[in-house]
Amino acid sequence: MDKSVDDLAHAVAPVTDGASVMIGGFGSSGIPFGLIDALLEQGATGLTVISNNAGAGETGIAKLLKAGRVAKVICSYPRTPGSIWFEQRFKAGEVELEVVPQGTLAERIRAAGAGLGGFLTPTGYGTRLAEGKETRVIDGRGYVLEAPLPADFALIRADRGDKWGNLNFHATARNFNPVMAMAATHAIVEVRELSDAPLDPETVVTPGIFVQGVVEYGVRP
Amino acid sequence: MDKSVDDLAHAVAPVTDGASVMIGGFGSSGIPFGLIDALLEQGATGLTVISNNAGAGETGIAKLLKAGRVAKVICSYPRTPGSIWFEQRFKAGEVELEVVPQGTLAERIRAAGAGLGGFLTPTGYGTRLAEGKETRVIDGRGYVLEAPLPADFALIRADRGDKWGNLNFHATARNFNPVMAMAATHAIVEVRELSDAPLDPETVVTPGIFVQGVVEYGVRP
Amino acid sequence: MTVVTMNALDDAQLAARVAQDIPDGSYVNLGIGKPTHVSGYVPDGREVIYHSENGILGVGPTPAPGTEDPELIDASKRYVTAAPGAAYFEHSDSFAMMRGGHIDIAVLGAYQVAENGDLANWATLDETYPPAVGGAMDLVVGVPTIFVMMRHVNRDGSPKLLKRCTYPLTGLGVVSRVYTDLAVLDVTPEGFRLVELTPGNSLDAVQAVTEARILT
Amino acid sequence: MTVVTMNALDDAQLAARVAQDIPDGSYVNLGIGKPTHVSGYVPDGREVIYHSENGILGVGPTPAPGTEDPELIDASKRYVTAAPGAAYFEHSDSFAMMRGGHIDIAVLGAYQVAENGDLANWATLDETYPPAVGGAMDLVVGVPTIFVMMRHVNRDGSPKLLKRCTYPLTGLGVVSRVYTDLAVLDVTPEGFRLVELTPGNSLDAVQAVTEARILT
Repeated sequence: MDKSVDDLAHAVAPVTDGASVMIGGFGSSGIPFGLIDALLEQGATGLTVISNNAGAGETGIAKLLKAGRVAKVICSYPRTPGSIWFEQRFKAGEVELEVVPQGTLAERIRAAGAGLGGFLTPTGYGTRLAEGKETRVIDGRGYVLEAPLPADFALIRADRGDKWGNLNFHATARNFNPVMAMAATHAIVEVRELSDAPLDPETVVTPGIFVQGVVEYGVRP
Repeated sequence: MDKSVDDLAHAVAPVTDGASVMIGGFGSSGIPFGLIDALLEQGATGLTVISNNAGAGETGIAKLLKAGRVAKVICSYPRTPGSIWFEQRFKAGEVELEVVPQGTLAERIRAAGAGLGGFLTPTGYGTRLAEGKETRVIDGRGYVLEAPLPADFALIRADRGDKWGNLNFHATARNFNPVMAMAATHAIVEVRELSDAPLDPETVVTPGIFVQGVVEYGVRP
Repeated sequence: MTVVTMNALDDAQLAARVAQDIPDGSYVNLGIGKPTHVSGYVPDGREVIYHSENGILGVGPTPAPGTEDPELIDASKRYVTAAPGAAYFEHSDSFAMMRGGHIDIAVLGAYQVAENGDLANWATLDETYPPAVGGAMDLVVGVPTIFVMMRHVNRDGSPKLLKRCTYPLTGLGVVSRVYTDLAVLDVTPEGFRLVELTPGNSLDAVQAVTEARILT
Repeated sequence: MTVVTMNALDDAQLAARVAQDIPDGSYVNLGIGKPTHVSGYVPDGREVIYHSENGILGVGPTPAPGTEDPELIDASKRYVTAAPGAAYFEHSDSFAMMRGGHIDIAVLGAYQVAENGDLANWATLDETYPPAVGGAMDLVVGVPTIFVMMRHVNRDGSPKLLKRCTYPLTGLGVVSRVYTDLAVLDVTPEGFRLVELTPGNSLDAVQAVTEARILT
């Protein structure tokens, strides 16, 4: 079993126009900048991007937005300081936005990866974000029925990986990366270091079964 | 913050008659034998035991069944070779049984720990185990609505722990232990080694927030 | 509205006031903005464990210059350290902690708080501005004690403590206590009840800048 | 029922036959009982990664006597080892792999298989015996390819390949292929279709001990 890929360009080659693409990261931590740059180069467009944020400054998701490659963003917090490209595209009506509470976003992604048909969460009950959704009250508490959120691809940033696709992460760079690897049909990972030896099975955070391709990209943000 | 408890007897002291008690382990791995023995000594009775199995031989959960302390078992597989005490109590009508598919059991426990109101799973759809449950068909696939399964207490077996309650596990002894720690109001842990130094934050499997008491119990099964 | 000069706590004083009410051994989530300052004012002898939604329990102090780890940040995207006893985890576990009732206290900022405990802190009525909710809705449903920390009135003098919120809600009936620069108020089944006034202020003066009735 | 002597594979031969159909690089879950033997017969040059529901991906061979780790077992509660590239995880993650479609093939035993792909392998009609389902129901809904491996008939000669199952179901329409000691059959929209007969057996003889019709 060897899931290693030679370079970033080969890793993102399968992404098609109109694909849904999960992108790991929170703030500046755990974002697969190398894969995003390669995706920009590759040219896929009309993408639905699923991520916690909507990019900041001129890097990462902001680059994809600036280049007009993003048709829709599903995220919890598009208003990071410096998210100028998202704001510009949004105000011009060039990008669709679905705002999802952060825990619901993580749980919807996990549900897709875990083969569940949906879940009841108290989050958002009675608020604007529950409008149009099925709700129910159980033991006096209100819940919203939320659907799983899968994706065609996930771009993942990890610290170390092995050729079986096992991954671990550094500090708060885990964030959405493990659930996104679970939920995508094709999860592509940039690792700081591709280990020749298998990772210690006790320290694996994302088992290789959730990973389809892993590429070494030494740069740490 | 110091969650360490001096001995097993103090650790299980809060368990009351009629309580629901989750017990970690699968087969012979990851079972908190020390805490179960202490609970037997402590005397609590009328318990609802939530575990994957229903004990085997004369140890662990089988001891509680033999002593007549168990009113109900919620598990996926009560038919382990040597589960003679469960079979005896069951055939005599002395213990109630709820059989739950194993993945649904794990997910119901996690849902309780994660504050969800339930979830839709394809598991068991159309079978006897879905009888009386709400179902629905989504995109041609049948799902069963399953409820969260919380407990008053959890008895957990871990490998190493620290005084903040952080835990890691050895090999396949993780099994149900991490989700049960999440789902119980009061999670009690026996660890092989209580570390003076904090565990490495990268290798913590169960963060201390899910743990209420941790006691050193050097014996490895 | 009559302009009244009142004694107002500055941000540091307000953070210190909130910190007084966080018991030893609590698990606490601090929202973005003013609440992040609370961790600097924990009274001696108390250990408080801070949760940050991006996957760390046991957020430690700001790192010394030059020692920052770009992959070790908090929910405000500031560089942090890991305190002794810390743990890292992924997002679905992090929100299980929040939604599942494992965190004791959350301290949040707010646009508006209503006397029934409703909270509005994620969106205004300006539809041209992209809405951003983050983790606020998960926190308020899951954490049993929600402290709000905010200025008592808006910059234009309009009240933030209302009979009913006019902005989109974050959660219904979720706020436990409100700390403002002018007063501390509990949310009770009857409405806002005064806990204390910032020294030097009169109840009448504070009531005058509060839409909802303040019970005593 | 006519007694016919047929050529029947023994358990080892049956395991070897199933192993032929598991492609290189597959993620495979082996059920308790006969299926656990399949791992011993992987053809040279193929790497197959075995998942065990109790929290290991990359189950390796049985440990040498004296080197057993009591906390490293498989779903059958037998001592195992960890193969290179293995990972440990907890139960909700383990069943996410199963239910979420990440495992390619599961090999299961069965009491009965029906021509519509229904599987019965967890409970009989004996109500005095406590039912035990384990992970079978999760596997059959989540794993796209379900191989059943069993004797063609019961000890009393009664058929196990039926028009409709009479025992409680594990899953509806889930079986892909059945490997018995007498034949290999695919489940198709039309019913059981013969893939191959154990050498020396005639279709008529196998049909005679099969309740459902065997298509060719």
